[in-house]
Amino acid sequence: MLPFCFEWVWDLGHVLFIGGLLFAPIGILGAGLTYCAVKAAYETINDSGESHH
Amino acid sequence: MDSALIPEGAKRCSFPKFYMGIAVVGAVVLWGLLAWGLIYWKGLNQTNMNDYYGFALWIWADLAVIAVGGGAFFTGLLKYIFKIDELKNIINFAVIIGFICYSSALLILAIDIGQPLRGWFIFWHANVHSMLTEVAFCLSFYFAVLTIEFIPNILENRQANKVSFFHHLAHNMHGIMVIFAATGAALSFFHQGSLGGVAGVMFGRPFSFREHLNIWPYTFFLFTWSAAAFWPCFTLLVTKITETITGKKLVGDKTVHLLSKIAGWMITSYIIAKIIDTIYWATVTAPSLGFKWTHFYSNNALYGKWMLFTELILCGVLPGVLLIMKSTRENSKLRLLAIILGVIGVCLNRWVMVLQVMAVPVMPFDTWALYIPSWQEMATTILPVAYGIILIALTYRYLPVFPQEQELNYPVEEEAVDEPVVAPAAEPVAATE
Amino acid sequence: MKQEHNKAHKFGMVIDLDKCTGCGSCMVSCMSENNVPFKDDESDKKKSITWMRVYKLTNGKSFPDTEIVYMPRPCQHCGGKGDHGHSPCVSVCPATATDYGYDTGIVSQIYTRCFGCRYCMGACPYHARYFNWWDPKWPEGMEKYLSPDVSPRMRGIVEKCSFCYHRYQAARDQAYAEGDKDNIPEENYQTACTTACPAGAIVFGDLNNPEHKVHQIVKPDPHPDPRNKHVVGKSRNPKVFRLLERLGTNTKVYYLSDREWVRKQGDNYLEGEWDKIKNHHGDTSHG
Amino acid sequence: MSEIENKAENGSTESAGECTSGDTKDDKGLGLGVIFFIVAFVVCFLSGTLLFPKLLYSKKEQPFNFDHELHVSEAGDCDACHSVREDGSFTGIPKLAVCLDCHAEDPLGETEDEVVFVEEYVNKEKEVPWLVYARQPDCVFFSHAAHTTNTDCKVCHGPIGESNSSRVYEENRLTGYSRDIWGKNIFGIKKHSWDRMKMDDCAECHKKETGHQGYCFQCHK
Amino acid sequence: MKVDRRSFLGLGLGAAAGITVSPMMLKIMDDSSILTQTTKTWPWALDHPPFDGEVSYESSVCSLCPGSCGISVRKIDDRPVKIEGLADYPINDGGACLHGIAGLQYLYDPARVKTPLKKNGDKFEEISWDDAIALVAGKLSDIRKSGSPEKLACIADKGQGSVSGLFKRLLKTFGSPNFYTMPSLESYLEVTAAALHGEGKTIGFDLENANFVLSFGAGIIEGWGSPVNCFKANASRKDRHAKLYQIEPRLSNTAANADKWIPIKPGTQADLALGMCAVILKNNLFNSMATGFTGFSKLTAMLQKEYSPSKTSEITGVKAADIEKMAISFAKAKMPLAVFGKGRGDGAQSLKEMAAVHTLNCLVGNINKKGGAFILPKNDYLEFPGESMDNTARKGFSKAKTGRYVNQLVEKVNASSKPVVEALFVYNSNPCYALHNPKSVKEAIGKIPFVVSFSSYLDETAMEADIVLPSHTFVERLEDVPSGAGLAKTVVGLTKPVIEPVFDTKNPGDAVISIAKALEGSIAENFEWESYEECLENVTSGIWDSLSEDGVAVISEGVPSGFVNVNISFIANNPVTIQAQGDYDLTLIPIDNMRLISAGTAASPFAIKTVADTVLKGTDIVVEINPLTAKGLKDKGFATLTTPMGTARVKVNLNEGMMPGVIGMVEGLGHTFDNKFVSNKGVNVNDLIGPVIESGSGLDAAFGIKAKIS
Repeated sequence: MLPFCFEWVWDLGHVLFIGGLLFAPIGILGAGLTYCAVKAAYETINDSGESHH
Repeated sequence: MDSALIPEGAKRCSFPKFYMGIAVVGAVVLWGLLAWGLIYWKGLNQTNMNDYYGFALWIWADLAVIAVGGGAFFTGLLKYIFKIDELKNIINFAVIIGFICYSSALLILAIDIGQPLRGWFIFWHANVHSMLTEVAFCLSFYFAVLTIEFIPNILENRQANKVSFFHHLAHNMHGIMVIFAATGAALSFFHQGSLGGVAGVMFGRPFSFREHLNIWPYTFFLFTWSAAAFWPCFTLLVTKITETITGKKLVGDKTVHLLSKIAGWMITSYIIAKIIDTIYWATVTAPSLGFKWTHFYSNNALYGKWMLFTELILCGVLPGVLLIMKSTRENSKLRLLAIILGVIGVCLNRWVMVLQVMAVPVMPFDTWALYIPSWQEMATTILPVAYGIILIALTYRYLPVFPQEQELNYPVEEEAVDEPVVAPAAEPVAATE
Repeated sequence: MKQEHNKAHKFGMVIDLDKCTGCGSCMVSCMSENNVPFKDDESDKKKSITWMRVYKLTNGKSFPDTEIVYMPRPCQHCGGKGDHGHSPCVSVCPATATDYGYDTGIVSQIYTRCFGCRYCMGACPYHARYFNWWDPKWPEGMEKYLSPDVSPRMRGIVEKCSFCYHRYQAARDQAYAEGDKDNIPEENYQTACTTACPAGAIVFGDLNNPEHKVHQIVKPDPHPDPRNKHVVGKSRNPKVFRLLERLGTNTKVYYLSDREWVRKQGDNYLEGEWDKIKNHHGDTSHG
Repeated sequence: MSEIENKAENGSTESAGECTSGDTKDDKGLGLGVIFFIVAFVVCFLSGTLLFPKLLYSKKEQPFNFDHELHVSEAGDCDACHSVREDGSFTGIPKLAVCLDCHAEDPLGETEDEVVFVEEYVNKEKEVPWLVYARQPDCVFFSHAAHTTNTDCKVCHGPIGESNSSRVYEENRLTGYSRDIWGKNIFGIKKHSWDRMKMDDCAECHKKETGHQGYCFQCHK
Repeated sequence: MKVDRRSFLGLGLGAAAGITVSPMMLKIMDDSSILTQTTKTWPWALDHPPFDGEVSYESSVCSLCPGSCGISVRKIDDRPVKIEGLADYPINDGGACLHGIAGLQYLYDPARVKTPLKKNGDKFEEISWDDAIALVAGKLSDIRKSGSPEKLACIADKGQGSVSGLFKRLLKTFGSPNFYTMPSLESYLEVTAAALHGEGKTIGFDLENANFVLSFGAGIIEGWGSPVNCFKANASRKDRHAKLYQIEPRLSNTAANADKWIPIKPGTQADLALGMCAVILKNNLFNSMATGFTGFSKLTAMLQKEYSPSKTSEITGVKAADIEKMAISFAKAKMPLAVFGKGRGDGAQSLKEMAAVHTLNCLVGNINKKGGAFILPKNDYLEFPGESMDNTARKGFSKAKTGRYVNQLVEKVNASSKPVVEALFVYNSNPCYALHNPKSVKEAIGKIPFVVSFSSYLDETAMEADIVLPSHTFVERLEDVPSGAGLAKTVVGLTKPVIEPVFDTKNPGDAVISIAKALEGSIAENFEWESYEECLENVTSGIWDSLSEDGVAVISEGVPSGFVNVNISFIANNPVTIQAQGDYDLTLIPIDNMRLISAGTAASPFAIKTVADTVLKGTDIVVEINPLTAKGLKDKGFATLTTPMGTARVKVNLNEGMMPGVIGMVEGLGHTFDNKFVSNKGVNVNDLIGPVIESGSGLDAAFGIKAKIS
């Protein structure tokens, strides 16, 4: 359900509903996951640099 | 043989014995898959559904499975946001049950719709006014949250933990699990409610129609509330079953009592709200549409007043009271009774809100329609249950699901563990039950 | 934003139950016009697709005072509460496969969008929506009699009466060709059941247009009914009633009968309620 | 972190050595993985974007070449052959009878396409199986009567009137519909209005002209 | 470079990422859902959408039943797609019944005979038209040579129309008087008119104007007479303030729509009519002209003695006061009209009943008056050239017919050991299904050595035939269709072919002409026409121009003039009233359901689809029975129905509209030919009811049969 879809109407219902229930969760989950993955990758690389802490 | 995978220090049954069990349950899964294939090949005429019963066993299974499995959001909420740390012993298992329930809900929905290849239309051409769109959105994203909550547990497997990237990933995910839990809670609150809204919004069906608060019918809030209320019962029930099968004590009594207490208060508050709602509906909403409330419970073979009584009193007030009073809550026999009644209560409520809605005649000259599921419907409903059992068995065997498993079943030998966690001597006695 | 709201049509129907003979011409004409399929055994009426279905009602009395009446029931094309276009089915469809046409008042059903979740079938109290449980098949050669104006459906989707919308499309085409696209004479757009009814029991037209017969018979009351604010367009003709009006569905199919027991079958009433309101017809009536 | 996890971590050191904890080796292994990743990514992405459309759309030739430009100069504008009947319905691709108004047993011009036309179809009274570039899906109702009064044919059909050779007809192997509907560019980027004629394109123009995208049954049947 | 597990992982991930980011995934997802939107999704669905084209309308006439309504066929290029009523057609003016509307389904009926068939053993094999005609002609000429041409018989649906005319002409010039028509309302009207007004007449009912219609079981809105004409007459009843009283044991659709339903014991309608005549005579309400009827005084004496109101109410179960009130209001009405012919009016009717009801019309003097009964001459618009017969033909033709009606023919054939009938033509009728006790009819037809069926479908009778010469369906043929069946006006319509014949079938007229030509000699001389079209134009020359231009010719419309003499001596002799056969306690009566066809053609798949599940449930027929009579039987439960003719397993529908002591079973089900949408559903009610020959008229007048249910 993206803004260039046929059904999309720029009204409160759409913005709240689609924004709140589609884009917000995807955003949060996506950001959270990428953050973990990047941090983990970063740590793995540093890890192999030093010995086990 | 697969001992390398079994968590450190945990005793599991032998490999062949385990996979014998899996094979048996696997046969049920195959039977379900056969039914599924038949339905996709020949079409929905394989079921006993008809134009009166567009929603039937599958939608009830959907709603019931999500009601009993959806409480994981509530646990996450309590543990991560309200910091009730005692729940950490059950959070892993809750997430696994939630994951199984949501995956089976999506599986059933995939079988239930007439044109599976067009399923993505619900996202692409979404109708914002429809409750089912809300369900689809939040269901899928909360399933994503559950998967995210499940991944760290998987990565704690002995072999997986060896790969440092996984180890770090699990560690980091634990770190920000609060955010995921919060999103999950929000999403789950919405879609549990919208499942209730599915029935409450239908102003063409006086049996399930309820007055609205803004755009949400009261069943919206009742469904969320009942999901959170009856979820602990289901989790405790499944834990009890797992404990009896594995013969080990997996969750400390402290956690069990805490969960039962939460369930007790939630059930009682829910059932009071539900009774008020039912009374308002029976005295105001239905009569305004021309129906005496007895119309919905008379002259048909199945839906009588006994069903209302069972749902509200026998499986509502009784378990609530049993779980509130400390004495009955602590007694494991009564607690088990209350738990079972609770689970039956929520399943009955979902059955009534899906199938009785379709059965009740609305046009004066219409008649009651009754329905019996076909074997294909039953097979595809049991399929997720069997797949759930397999998943629980596998996670129990290979993943460190129960933190208290060590200290509950293998009383202290290594001195290395120095926390004064060991409960008084009475503890192990309870463990060996 | 509604398209040319002032010129919006509101197509509706009034069916005279005292003229209806229960002969079934409307059912067959509808099936033949709209490429509705048929199966070997159509006697399970809960799995039999008939967009127009004729119900047989009785006054419940025993021999010899029994009376029966036939009630043809097409899709009611509900306008929803307050007639704002949120019909029971349109408001629940998750993929906007069914929508309310504000320009005609007709509830559309798009067979290529519907993915068969069947929620709308549950929401409709009139059972006017049918599901393709089977794949439609025609005996060898018979597919040659299919009309190109209505796309044949495939299994797994819901279908319903469209007030023969393809005939409205043809009527507009003709109006365009004749240069005056906005005035479509009453007889240019009539549904298949109306034209087939041998007893002339079905009258179809634009409820918003005072010259149309349906408006003259029904005399719809534009103001909301004082007793139930959701109800709009209640008929001011004492002999005319609507199915399940109290639910606020605001249907566009009106029924007409001289017999009181037939009118009483149109809706649900508590004890003694019927006698109180049976003479109440729109706010101008004395009821 | 739960105790079990601590246990698992310490336990890893003395477990059997067969699992290669790669991290202690040199870090080239990781780089190699990344290279493979990029190579595979590029290859698959390009095949998806360039190779796939070729596979998806089959190319077909018209029964014989048709010179629009010549016919426009000879017979007159579009509605000489593609006309709206008086009941508002649209004739679409003309039937053989319309061609026979001018053509007869012996060809008028000297192109060998016309010879094919005359021998294969005129003499055998067989309808020409034209492949219709602009054929909309079965569920679509399009009223030419409503559009020909206010829209130029070029807007939707493009400059076919000026073409003197029939271009290749590309048909989607999966759906059986013409590529002109779903658009030349796989990403759906449109240079001219006639590059694509999907629902969104109709909606766009309706929104501009009538202020509303149109209700479902306006274009569906 | 060491390729290890990690690089494979990278490769896999890269490929997956590359594919997902490329438009392929989305495109395939989009296209696969579009594939589900096309009609060629599954091999068993349509392989192409219905083609668009130019819309055109062609008008024609439907000849599925005697109603002969005008129809307008909507065509796309040359494909007929929809049939509806023809506006301004003199008979139905725009409406059409469900069978006519579903007419196109007969065109592609799975049971259609595609080419001429020849029976060998018990299987049919295909043969060409020429061989078939030669074979038939060969057989016929042997019969003629054997010196007894009268052994050729023909059963047709009606005696009117050019095709029946050709059949009659062939039989006459061949030398056989044995031309029979199936029992239909048209034949019953002619028999009644003959009994009361002399030969060559028929009766029409001016329902559109009558303001007090007294129907003795006639299903006015259930297919009686010309169905759509009756629907329209009934629809305008309310505006004309006309009354309709329905007298029958069951609350039929007509009774439900009537102003008053008078339940009556089955089979006693005649007694009620005579009871009412007695009241009219006693109260001196009869028309002055009535005294001049022959047999009037005999009738008055008989009625006083036999049919006093109390005696009649005891026989019929209708209260005496009601009989009197009804008779008086009937006599006093401005335009009273009594109608007869139970149900659809075909099937079995008793002459006593029809004559008694028509006597009511005569007594109140509403004959040849507006809103009354019109005594019309038989519809003789056809001008066949004179037949030139050789002496065998003249000798054979002069002999007496083997029996007056079809059921007598069947009895005679079954009774005699040596073949009374050598060859039989069956045209547009299905005696093995539509007559009572089809088992004996099949037996009789089995005895006839050579049977030729002209049916378009392989129905019950065609399956017994030796040769099947398939004819066009009504949408493929050119034919004149004369109106009849009680219509107040006489109209001739023209059925026009709206589509090229779908299979290798012929117009039955052409088949008869080619048989006659193949017989050469004196017979061929009478069939000079090249084709049936030429014959049609020739024999309907008087009205051909209006027929061909506007597709219809109205022969006579308004009130017929002229004196009509009435002879009520038949009824005055008080013939015996038919009793139901058997001695069980309940009575089984057939029900004429508008949504089914009882005349032998099967209903179309669409029509069967509209039949309620309280009439047909799966393959089980559901009988109507009053809850009081069905003590112990469960609604929708199974039961066994036994009559002297046989037993049947049925389902029960407890129906308050059925008179206690009576069981109702619908006509038109229980077909056995090869069409899975229509056949092998329910039971043929004729199997359970045996013929009861009425002594006075020789008609099969069995209104039902005694039965028990358990």
